[in-house]
Amino acid sequence: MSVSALSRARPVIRRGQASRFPPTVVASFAVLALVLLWSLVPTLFTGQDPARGVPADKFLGPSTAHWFGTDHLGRDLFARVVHGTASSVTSALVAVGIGVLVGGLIGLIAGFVGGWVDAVLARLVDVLLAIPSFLLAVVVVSSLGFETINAAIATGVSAVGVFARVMRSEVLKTRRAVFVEASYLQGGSRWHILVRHVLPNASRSVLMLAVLQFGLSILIIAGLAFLGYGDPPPASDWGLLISIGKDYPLAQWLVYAPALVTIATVLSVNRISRWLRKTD
Amino acid sequence: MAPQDRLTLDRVTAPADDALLRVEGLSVSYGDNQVVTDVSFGLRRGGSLALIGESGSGKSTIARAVLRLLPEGTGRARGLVEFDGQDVLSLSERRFRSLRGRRIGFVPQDPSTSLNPVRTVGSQAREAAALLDEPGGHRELVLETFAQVGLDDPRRVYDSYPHQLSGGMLQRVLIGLTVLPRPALIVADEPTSALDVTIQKRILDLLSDLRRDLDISLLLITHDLAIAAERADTLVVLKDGVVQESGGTASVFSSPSSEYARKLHADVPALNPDRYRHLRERPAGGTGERPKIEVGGVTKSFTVDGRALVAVDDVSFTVEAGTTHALVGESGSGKTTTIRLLLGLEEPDRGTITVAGEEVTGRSHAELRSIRRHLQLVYQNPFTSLDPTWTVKRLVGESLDRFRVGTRRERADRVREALDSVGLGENLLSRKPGALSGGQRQRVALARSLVLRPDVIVLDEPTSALDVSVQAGIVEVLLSLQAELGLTYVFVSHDLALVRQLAHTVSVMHRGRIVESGAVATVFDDPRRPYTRALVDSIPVGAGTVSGGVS
Amino acid sequence: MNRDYARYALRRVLQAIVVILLAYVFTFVVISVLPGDPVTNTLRNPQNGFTEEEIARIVSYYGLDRPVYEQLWDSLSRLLVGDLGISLRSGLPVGRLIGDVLGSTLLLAGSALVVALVLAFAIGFGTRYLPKRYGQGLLRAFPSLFLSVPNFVIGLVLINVFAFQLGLFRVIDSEGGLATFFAAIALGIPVSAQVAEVLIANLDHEAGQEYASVARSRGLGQTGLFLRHLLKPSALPVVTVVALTVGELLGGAVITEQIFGRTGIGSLVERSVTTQDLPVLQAVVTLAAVIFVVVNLVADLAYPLLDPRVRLGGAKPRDKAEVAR
Amino acid sequence: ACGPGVAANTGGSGEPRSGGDITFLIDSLGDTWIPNNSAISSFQGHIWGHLTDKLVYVDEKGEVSPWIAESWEQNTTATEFTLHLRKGVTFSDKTPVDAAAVLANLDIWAKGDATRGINPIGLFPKTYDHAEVVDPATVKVFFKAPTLGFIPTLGYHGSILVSPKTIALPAAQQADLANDLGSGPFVLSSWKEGDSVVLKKREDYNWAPAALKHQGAAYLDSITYKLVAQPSVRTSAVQSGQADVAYNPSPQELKSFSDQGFTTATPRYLGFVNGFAVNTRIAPFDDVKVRQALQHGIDRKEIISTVYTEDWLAPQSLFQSNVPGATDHSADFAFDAAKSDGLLDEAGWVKGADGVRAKDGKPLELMLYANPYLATSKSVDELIAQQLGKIGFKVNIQAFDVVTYGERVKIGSPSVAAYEVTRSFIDAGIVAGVLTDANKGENWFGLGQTDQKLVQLASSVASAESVDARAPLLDELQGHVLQQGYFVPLTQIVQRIYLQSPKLQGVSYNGIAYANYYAAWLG
Ligand SMILES: Nc1ncnc2c1ncn2[C@@H]1O[C@H](COP(=O)(O)OP(=O)(O)OP(=O)(O)O)[C@@H](O)[C@H]1O
Ligand SMILES: Nc1ncnc2c1ncn2[C@@H]1O[C@H](COP(=O)(O)OP(=O)(O)OP(=O)(O)O)[C@@H](O)[C@H]1O
Ligand SMILES: [Mg+2]
Ligand SMILES: [Mg+2]
Repeated sequence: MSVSALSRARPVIRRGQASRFPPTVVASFAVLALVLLWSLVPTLFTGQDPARGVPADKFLGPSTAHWFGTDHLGRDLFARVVHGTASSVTSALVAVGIGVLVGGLIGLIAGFVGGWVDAVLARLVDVLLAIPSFLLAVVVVSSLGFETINAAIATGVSAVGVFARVMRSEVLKTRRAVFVEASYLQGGSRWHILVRHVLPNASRSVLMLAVLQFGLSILIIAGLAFLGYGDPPPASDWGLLISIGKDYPLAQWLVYAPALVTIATVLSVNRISRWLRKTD
Repeated sequence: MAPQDRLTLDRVTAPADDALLRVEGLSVSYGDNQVVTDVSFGLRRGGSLALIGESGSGKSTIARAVLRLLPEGTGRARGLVEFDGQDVLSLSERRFRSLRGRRIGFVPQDPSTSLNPVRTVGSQAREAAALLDEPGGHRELVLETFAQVGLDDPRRVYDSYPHQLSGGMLQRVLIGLTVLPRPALIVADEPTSALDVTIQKRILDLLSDLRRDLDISLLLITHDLAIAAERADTLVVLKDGVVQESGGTASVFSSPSSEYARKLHADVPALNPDRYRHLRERPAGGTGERPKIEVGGVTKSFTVDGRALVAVDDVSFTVEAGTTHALVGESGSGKTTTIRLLLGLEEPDRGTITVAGEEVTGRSHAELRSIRRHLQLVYQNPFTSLDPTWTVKRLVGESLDRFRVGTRRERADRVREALDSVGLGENLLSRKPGALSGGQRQRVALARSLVLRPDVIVLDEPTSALDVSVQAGIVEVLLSLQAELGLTYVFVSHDLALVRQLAHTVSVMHRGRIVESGAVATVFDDPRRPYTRALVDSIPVGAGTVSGGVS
Repeated sequence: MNRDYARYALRRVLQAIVVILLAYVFTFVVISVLPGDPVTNTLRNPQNGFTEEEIARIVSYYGLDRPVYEQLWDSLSRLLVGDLGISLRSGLPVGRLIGDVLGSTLLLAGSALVVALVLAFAIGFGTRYLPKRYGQGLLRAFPSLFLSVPNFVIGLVLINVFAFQLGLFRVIDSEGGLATFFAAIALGIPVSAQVAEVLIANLDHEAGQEYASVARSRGLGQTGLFLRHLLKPSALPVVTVVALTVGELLGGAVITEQIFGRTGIGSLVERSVTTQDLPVLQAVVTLAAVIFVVVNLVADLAYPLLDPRVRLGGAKPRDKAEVAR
Repeated sequence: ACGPGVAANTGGSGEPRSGGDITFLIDSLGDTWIPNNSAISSFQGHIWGHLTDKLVYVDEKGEVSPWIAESWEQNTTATEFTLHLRKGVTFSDKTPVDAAAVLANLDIWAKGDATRGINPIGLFPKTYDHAEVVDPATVKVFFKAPTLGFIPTLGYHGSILVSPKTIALPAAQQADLANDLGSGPFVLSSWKEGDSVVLKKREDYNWAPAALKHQGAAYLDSITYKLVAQPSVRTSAVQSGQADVAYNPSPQELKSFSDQGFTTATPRYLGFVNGFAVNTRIAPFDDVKVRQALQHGIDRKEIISTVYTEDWLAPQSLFQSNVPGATDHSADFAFDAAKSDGLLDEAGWVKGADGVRAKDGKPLELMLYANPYLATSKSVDELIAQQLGKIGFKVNIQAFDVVTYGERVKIGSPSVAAYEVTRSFIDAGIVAGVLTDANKGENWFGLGQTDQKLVQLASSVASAESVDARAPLLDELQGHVLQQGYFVPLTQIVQRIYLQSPKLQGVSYNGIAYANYYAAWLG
């Protein structure tokens, strides 16, 4: 037994570290807070109607009246971005939720039950992993139909494999942990150990992955929207906005404004995920 | 061994002009966190100096400051570090590099992580040989050095990857690499604490011999006062990055002037074999009764890489109620496997085990469960044996909840009681393990095993991950609980000095077999087997020469 | 060791075959959930004004009127003799369709991988070399940034700037050198982020290892340390990560190929998906799975040979790569 | 040579000259190259138009003129036609385009070959009985009933003449464009599925239709059709000089391109205007007042100025105005929101607080299915949603991919109240087969044969034996359909939009709006 391994694991009792938020993390939280508010109370941020515009005012560049300019039907792009937030955010959440729940459950059962159950589930997960996730998403969404929610489901399905694998390896790791054996010696049943020890410990990495996956899902769903798998008009998810905007190269802001909002959001999510990983 | 060293013990600290290394007012901080404050000491040419202190006291930090290996960006050193008349801290990186390796060598603590795992030992050794500026023949030079540090098959070592060698061999390699360029100073940071007891002594002897033969000065870092006293002529005692005391070994050792040094001295088991005699030697109760634990002819083998490996081979011993039985032996000798069999965590291939008259082997899960109420285990490593997501309260109370003992209130009371008995306050109840020190964690683990009021507790190296002073605290708790509640302990350790302090009877294990057993005093004072003798010999003897004055 | 390795290799190969067959069935099931196929669709277009009887005859020519499980069984048994069937959309043999485009996608994915590796190693090297306070922080933010930009935005910007503003390449000549290079950048950037993240994490981890300090204490400088000690152990897990990103490269090709006007597996998928051209989709998705599985199989089988620490078990390298995700 | 909607070719500098290669960026190359199966695709027609010839030429005004058929006769009841073929015409493998070849083509167009997976071509008269070779240059065609539309149909984009050798091949081989031999002014140089088709000129070509005003080989050496899916990439490539023609740019950007000196062309095909066929079986559209409110509630000017340009024309009837026989009925559906409001009030639909009208607790709802074949359809539908919203409709929009659209959005389906029509034809006689369910008609309005007047008008149009006799019937039919609110016209449709380099001149457009580069040259 190497003593050094232990001394390295010595508890670094963090002094005052909780209060030390790097400025970029603060900024990321601010961005996410704004995005959250946009999705909950869009009307607080814009008085304009995202679906109805003044056709005569089409293709106006960004100005004080229209922060992000207007689109091909004279609608205020900022209003469309703000009102599209809820759909973008919830669809990413749905995708992550499917990944976490389905993938997590598969990984949990595979890791904890083991044996042939594990072998069967492992092949299933291998299949999900082997099909490139974007291809999988495209195939699934095409069989479900053109809707943002379907794109979200497809994205979630394509993430199931990753979650299952992480969950399984975490469960296996935790199951072999000394403290699990200790609990067994304390009279803990399998169920008790699964629910009280294995799950909470294993879910940490899964949650961190979930944060990362949230950002990734926004991008994948936007990618699907780019290919045309999004809600019908007048929906204004960010991906749809970029996808519509790209057809009007003379009005570049139609692409750049929603793209920047998307990038800022995903960047913030990634920053926070990295920060969580570090502080853990 | 090495009698010259002992003769030089009383030499006074070197005069300044003869100093090879001079540290003056050194302070080191990591970020805003200052961990070493105003440290000064000097090491004369050819001399040896030991830095001692508990974990986290800043010993390694000082070593790194001297070697300028502090982590870039965060670590910052102020003050004066003078090597051979040159101010080390103000040298440019390029100028200092010519000193590193060539003039100042470094022997790290854990040999298993100190060589690049994906390169062969030889290829890394050639890097050291290249420092000698002698053209060609690096390979021969390396092989020669390997032979010099006592490696039996230098060629095999040369072609091996680090993971293919044992810890002792790796440490020899590292020492070889360090002495190869003939440095003037070797900094050794706990060079043996990751190794087996029997190997520790051999490595320290090797260092001493090389030092003498090659006239190298030694800056030795250790947390073991006994080792320091044996191997160094000057001692510097550190606590929280501040020097508590320094001076010639004899004076610091025999008449420590600071409170801390005195306590340090008292806590080292090797220096105080009889410290707990009063607690241990109570009227031996229960003679004539059936022994609490009976292990008879137990054998267990594992299949490793297709081959059978007999981890425990025909092991038998008995433990009387209210006494402590120790299992000692080097790493891999089968100690842990034996106690896992005892707890019913593994099924033996052969043999019987009874605890309090009940057969452990061949029982169902439910039956085992009832036995376990009387039989608890404390693990070696408190950093892995406590669920990091649980609070202390839940951790300690888990078995009460599982066995549905009493009402909610009674359970809470018993948790508090158990924590109290291991010397922990209620203020820790809602903390998670991450917010506890190692000693506190091991006490929590102990409280967890006590809360069901078992009569047998099995302890697997419960203090090997802890500092001596923390260890002393735990040992004291263990012994007073035994005296109070009449508990029976099975105590696994490789630290013979510790075993001598607290056990009544002992079994010495070697390659899965018990080679010798009996009362502690008998086995230790008059070892019959050479293996036992080697184990006993490896207890640092620095104690023997000077401790007389203390006790 | 050798017999163990052989057994391990055999097991992995068998698993891979099972996975590929399952992927084939899986795709079939997913696609046939929704009724509809290109043949019937064309026939039913009211503009054609075909009669039911005319439609039924053609549909039965393609065997589309038979139960799903029979169709699956047929296509599976054809697959086993190497026949991928006929595209319902174009009427061309699926094997030929794929053969026509595979080279282009492999070229694109290969170039993207090279771009990604060069970028990632440049970033990794930079984080070791640039002084802490200067470019390093920025450099470390690169992977995050790369991972946050939708790759179609990268593609649109690259085309706009390099093809139309600067005229460096022609979109018409989509398979040309520079056109491929820029498409590879668009596809490679998100991948480079993943590789760079793992590389940086490993470099940091290795640099913090005891052996790095010990090597420095032997007088090694920064460059020596990086090249001799840090690079190999940090780069080894990259093998696994790179194998895992193959999926990303093939999947990302759908969008990249569309933007850069290339033909390839991606654009074939896109066309087949919108027309529900089952035989092609099945073949392409299975092919992607085969590529992924084979590449990962090779990586997993090679890893124990590359990294002396890993004995067997197979799980090791993946776990290491997990850091990235 | 610019017809309606085609912006004048600038300059017209100098004489045509030979040589040069052009690149045509297209958004899709369609699905299959099996000649018959690709007949209705809007993409392959570009390539077929250069690889193959047709028996007759139909220009953008719908006028039919001779091509491979030098002349033709028909009997008085329009059931027998005699085609006299031009001599010396050969397929690219030098085999003659003779009566036997034409017969083989007519048969496969009409019947297809189900045993080999070959479809019949759409819209080929179902009344076809058989054809006979009279002599190597004469074919006689027999119909079971009067078929006035036969001759114009021969100029339709599906009626391409391919070599009998090609026709004899199985589907999988016909699907390889290299096996599809025609007699056109260009031959295949190379092709790559889903990527590009390269055509090179045929030096010995010498049988162009007189209407194209050029004989002999084409001026251009080659035409490259290259698939570029992104509209903005197509236009930017032409703008930056990397390509010569971009197909289907976004209409809203056309103006800025022509301002920059580029040529834009928006030829209109012969056919129905873009509009909705209303299913009268679905409430509340069973009420004529609601249908009329729909017609008057749509501001076509706003659609044209917002989504299109002034090159688009407001509809005058349910036919494009270049269709022979189309007459002006625009007053019947002119935009008048007040009138719509009045009609809805009369019909008992009451406006609620949210501006949506309701009756018996049911809101006045309309679902529009965006047409996947028309890039601007979503924008138009969004605009219509706004406009109808003002008069109290609640309009939802649904979008599907091509296949799903085909599955879900069918004429007469109980969920599709307004079916968006985008359909070209060569002869207005087609209406007889779509408006009612008589003779297995498509029954666009869900009327069956309940509207006696419609049934009677349609059948007399179908059985008319001469164009002149048919004209007044057609006029009356258009009036009836529009007055009853069965059909809601939106705009005259331009399904093919071209943005091209000013250097490219002499381009012509046929009756189905395909650009023909046979007589084009680079200036
Ligand atoms: N890289 C680092 N960054 C920040 N703090 C550090 C770092 N290394 C050590 N410390 C802190 O500095 C203090 C002194 O550590 P150091 O390693 O010098 O102690 P030590 O006496 O060598 O302990 P041990 O006996 O456990 O090796 C400790 O509190 C430790 O947590
Ligand atoms: N589950 C197992 N499977 C295979 N081999 C095992 C297993 N457990 C122990 N062994 C082997 O049995 C031998 C005895 O191991 P054991 O852990 O009992 O030694 P130990 O005396 O406790 O050593 P240490 O002081 O290092 O803890 C070792 O060689 C070990 O590798
Ligand atoms: Mg240390
Ligand atoms: Mg052990």
